[in-house]
Amino acid sequence: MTAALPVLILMTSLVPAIVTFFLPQESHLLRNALNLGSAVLKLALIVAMLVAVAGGAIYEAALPLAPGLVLLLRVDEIALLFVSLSATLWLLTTIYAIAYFGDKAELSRFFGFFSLCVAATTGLALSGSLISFFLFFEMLTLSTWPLVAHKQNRASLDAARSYLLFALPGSAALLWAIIWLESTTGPVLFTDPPDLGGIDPWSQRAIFALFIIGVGVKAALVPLHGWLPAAMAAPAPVSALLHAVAVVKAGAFGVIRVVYDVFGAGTVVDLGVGVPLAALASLTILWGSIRALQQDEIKKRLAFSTVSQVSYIVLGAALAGPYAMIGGLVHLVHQGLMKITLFFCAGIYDERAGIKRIDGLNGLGARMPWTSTCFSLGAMGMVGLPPLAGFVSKFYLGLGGIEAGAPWVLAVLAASTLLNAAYFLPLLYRLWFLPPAEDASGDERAPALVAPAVVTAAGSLGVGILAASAISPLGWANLIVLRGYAP
Amino acid sequence: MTGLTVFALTGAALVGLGFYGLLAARHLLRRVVAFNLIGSGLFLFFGAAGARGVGPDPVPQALIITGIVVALSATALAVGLVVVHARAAGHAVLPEEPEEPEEPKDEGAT
Amino acid sequence: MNALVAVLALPLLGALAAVALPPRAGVRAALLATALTVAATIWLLLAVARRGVQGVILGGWEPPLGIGLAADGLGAAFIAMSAAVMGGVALAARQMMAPDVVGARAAFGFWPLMLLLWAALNAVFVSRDLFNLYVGLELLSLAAVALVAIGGKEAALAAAMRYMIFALAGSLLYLAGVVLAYAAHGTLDIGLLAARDAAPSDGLALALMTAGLLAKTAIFPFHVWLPPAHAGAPAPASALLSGLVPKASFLIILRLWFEAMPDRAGFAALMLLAGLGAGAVIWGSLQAMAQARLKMIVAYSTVAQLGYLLLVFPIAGGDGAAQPWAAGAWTGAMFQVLSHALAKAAMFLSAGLYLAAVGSDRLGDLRGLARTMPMTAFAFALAAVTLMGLPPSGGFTAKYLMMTAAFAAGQWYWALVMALGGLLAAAYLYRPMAVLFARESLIAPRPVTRAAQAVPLVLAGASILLGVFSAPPFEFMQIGRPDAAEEGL
Amino acid sequence: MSLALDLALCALILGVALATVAGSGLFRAIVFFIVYGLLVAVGWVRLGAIDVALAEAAIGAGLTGVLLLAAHGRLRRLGTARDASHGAHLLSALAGAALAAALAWAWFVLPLPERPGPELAAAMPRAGVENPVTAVLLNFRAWDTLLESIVLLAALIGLWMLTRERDWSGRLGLPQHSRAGGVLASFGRVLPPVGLLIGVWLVWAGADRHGGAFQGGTVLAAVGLVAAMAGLVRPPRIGARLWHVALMIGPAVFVLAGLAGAILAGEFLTLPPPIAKPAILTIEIALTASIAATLAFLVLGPPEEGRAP
Repeated sequence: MTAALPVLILMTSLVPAIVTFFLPQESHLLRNALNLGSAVLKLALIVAMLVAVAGGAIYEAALPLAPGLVLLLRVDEIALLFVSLSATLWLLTTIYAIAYFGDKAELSRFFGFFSLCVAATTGLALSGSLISFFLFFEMLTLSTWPLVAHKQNRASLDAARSYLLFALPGSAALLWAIIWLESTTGPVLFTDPPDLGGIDPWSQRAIFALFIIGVGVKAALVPLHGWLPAAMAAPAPVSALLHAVAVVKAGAFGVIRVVYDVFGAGTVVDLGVGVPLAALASLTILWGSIRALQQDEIKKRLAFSTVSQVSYIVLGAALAGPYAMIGGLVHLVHQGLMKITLFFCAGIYDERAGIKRIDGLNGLGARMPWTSTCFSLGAMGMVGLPPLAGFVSKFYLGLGGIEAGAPWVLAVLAASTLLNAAYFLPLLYRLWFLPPAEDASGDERAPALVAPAVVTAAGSLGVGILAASAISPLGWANLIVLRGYAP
Repeated sequence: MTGLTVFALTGAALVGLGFYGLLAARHLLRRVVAFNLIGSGLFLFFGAAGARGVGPDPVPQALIITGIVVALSATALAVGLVVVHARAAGHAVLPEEPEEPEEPKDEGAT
Repeated sequence: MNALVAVLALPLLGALAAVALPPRAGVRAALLATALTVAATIWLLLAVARRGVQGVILGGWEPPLGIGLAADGLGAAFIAMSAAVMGGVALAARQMMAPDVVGARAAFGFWPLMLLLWAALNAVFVSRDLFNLYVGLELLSLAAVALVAIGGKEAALAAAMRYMIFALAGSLLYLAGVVLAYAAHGTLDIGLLAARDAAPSDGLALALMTAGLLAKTAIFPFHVWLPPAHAGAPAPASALLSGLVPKASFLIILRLWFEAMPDRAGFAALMLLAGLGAGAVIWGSLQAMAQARLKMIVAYSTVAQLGYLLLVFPIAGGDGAAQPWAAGAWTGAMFQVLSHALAKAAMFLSAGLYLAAVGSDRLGDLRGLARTMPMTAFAFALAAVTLMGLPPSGGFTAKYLMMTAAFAAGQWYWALVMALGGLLAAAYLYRPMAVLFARESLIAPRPVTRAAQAVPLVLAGASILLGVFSAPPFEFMQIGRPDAAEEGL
Repeated sequence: MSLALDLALCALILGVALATVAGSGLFRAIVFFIVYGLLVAVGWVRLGAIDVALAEAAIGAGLTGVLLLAAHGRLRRLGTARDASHGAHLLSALAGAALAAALAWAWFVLPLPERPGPELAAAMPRAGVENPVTAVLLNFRAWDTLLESIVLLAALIGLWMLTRERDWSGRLGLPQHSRAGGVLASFGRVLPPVGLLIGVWLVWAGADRHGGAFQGGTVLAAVGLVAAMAGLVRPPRIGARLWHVALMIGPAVFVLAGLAGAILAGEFLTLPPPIAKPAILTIEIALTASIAATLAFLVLGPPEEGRAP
């Protein structure tokens, strides 16, 4: 069972993906049942595993490909954190997507690639070796492309091209880094950082930089972030997937793996590459916020907000200290919950009221109270108002900055909070305090669309309020750091 | 200088001459002729090499006969191609640059 | 009687039957021969896997008098590759090469030529005799040229003519080397040659043979004949020509440099070969980007993909053969051969289906076909994944093994070429993908059956599975390798 | 004396070859090429290789020459070719000279290797034939010869693929306009019986003295061609099945005999000594028939109904 469970978890999204491709467009019921059923099954399996891993169990499954090429699935605490996040959000996004698309065209293709994306994310979360991570990372790249291009209009195709234009060179950089590293050290497993003694420090720095470029594209680090705002051309469930469940998260997760499991936090500090990375992350945080401020479209503003927020995770990893690490890890979850709430809501505004731009939000709070409440919770969380989720992350990141001897982090956090407030609060003001437009319409009689948003909004409230409990993401992050991620 | 050397060097010269013809000639039939010159020069060289030492070696002779038949087969197909190509194109010369198949008037090629 | 003889005799007999029988019966005989040869190939694979190298001493006459054949892991893997591609092509050709589609002439010629091509490939893959390889190569070249000419149009004839000239020149250069080898060593057997003392003329012999084979393999800068020829042939023929034919002459280069005369290979020569390969990767990719027709893109991609193969020489050849990374690099190149064959056949067959559906393979005419022919688009996409070298495809395994070995050998620049080649492949394959995926469809396509669409999908899927299950083929190809390393890098 | 003779012969060969490559006029080049082939055949006699001499004269000079002449006739009305630039000529000349020099150099450094002489001597008694060249061709290296006969067939199928679709059902070659009572006709009446005899004898004698299936087949093909030109027989259509059987019977018998050897004697293409001679003869007869038909069809070319000769 210890070998089978991770494989089984992977299969719960891989098998439905393949089956879905061959389902005729008309068989809605079968397709929906398949996707929802496997999402629930997956979540159940993960919960079972969570309990076991909390008790100290280790799950491992290996498939040797060629010499040096081993597909290794290994479940550790950090893998579980990511995989449980993505599985939970996958279930919610599936419900949302089924309601969102109704009976539009090409749904078998959509849900096929959607499941494939989640399979890839699961795989890279559970990867126990560098090359497995790369394998699933690339699978994610490829299966995302048809989703971004799903509408098949010019804007979507351009967005999809721009995505590959960033992602593929990123992959090349990542592969280059892996091969450069492994040609000296042999296959790198995440159980303990490899011995880098055979590589001179400057080469090590170059490899680190290549790694960061490789995963940084997906994490949308400035200046590799250009594809993410462009990808807003995709339908709302895809945005949720990109921003919260899979893609940028995979990038951020990759940064954590590179810092803590490939190089080791100590080496990162010794090489002096942590501070530049933290600086880059800070730049991304500020730049993303400033750009978000300039957007008039809701989804564009949210996209730049993601650019900014994901770099909190990178910042946490780069500072390479226990508190910062906790902050980064916990933000992986918090940002996911909050951002998916916002995208769900943006999709509902678009779908039910035809509103894409910020000035259309005026007075919508009264007309669409559930959606607007969820949106407000998500936004306030992003700003970092206690006791919402974002506050917890920022608090730990701040502590981490001080601990790592980088008090300037506090300034970055403060500036970012101000900017966050500046680009989110006007939206809330419009929602609740401005009179609606004359010809305003729209309702929220779509429970399957609204319910996922309510759940995630409640979640982002809950993880903040209950942060002190052991089963909260913060508790789990603490456990991870205690179990061996403390440098 | 022995007789064998004379034949071997003749063979070498024929190969060179044929190679020159194959590269320099524009008329396709001339190229086919040049190809045959190279072949027979090569065989002459081979035959001379095989006749060294004690008595002639039958193995090169057999190989050469095989080679001659193979060369004839290639020549027959090549000649047929020259004829149909020339008939279609109006001249027995290949263009300098390969053209795009099926839609030769197109601009997309190289 | 053994499996090796069967994979040689069955396609030959099938071809002869296809010539002798009336048209309908001829096609049936050809299909039967195809099925039997595929079965014999599986038999051979099992035999090699269980009992090691399968050899035949033809007529019972030992070399140097007679000719020896041997199916080592490498040869058997190549035979399996041709069986996979031939099987798929035969299924596709039942419709694509039917008399009411291509006319009585092409419908008659395709089957015997396909089977003769198959026999020639298998003969080359197992022959241990340099002159026998020459005869096999000639059979291969003539059948291949004829398959190009089957297209019938003026441009196809010009392409066939150009192909013929390169093939002729290549044959003669190769033959010149063979003559020198026999004149100096009195044997043509690869194993016996390796055991003889080096002669001063060996360098020249090796150079001549290699030059001739490079021309036949369409290695840059001898590649000019390939794109028009492969694009001008009917799609099933293109699949064979691009996927399989260049691999035969490449295999001979490999046998010469790694088995017959490994100690005569100077490092400079090895680097020159790899330099040509690098040139092919870059130039072929750039040319592919500039093409407006799907088949031309796919054909130029062959030029580029063949270039990777030559990068193996400085990494694993010469003195490198004894190094721990040699097995990885060498096997990586073989993975490239196999996965390229499957992917390229899938791509050409897909192109053929599009051609059948809309009557054109101009990119502009293919808009929106992913919607009407999703299986074909998916097959093309999977094949593209392999050619780009993205995981988990066979192309990725190939690149990973070769790049790791290149780094280990201190020749990181070849790894750079491979990485760059992958990106360029993504660039030239993106255009057709995006066009297929576009929404608006300009031409109402004729219907294409699902069965016909399944063939390229299966081939492309196989090229992916080759990467997912790469351990067994890796082990298999080490069977009978002169200095097989137990552990790769 | 003999060296002087060789030198003179080789000088002549080179001179004619030069005229073939560099001379003006395609027709003249082809005629020179035929002369060249005959001179090379004489050279083979000087080298003591009678079988090769026969093959070179019959195939290298004869059939190749006829092929080239026929092609020249069909191309006559087309425009003449532009010539290559001087730079291209110079480069080509350099490449040719380099290749010739390399081979010449190789001649002087070639070691005299141990050759399969002892093995050959030991094997000849079991070979079934007296002529060692025939033994190599049809027994020791029978696989080469089998493939070679298939190469011929592949060339023919390839040539037929060059037919225009509308001509596919027509008779092979250009339409015939034989003139009854002409010289060719009477020549054509006398020659076939003689040629037939020569061809059969060449096959028969090949076993022990000189000749063989390829030389004999060539003569038979020539007989058929002359008969066709004289209007005695009409070339068949591509669809004529019986001729297809003639094309494949040689290789088919060869493969089947090889398989029989594999089953009976253990290895593919084994000819057990007691039946080696009859087996070789059977194969040779079938091969000769196929070779004769294939060569004749190769010279006739694909059907061309719609065009006057």
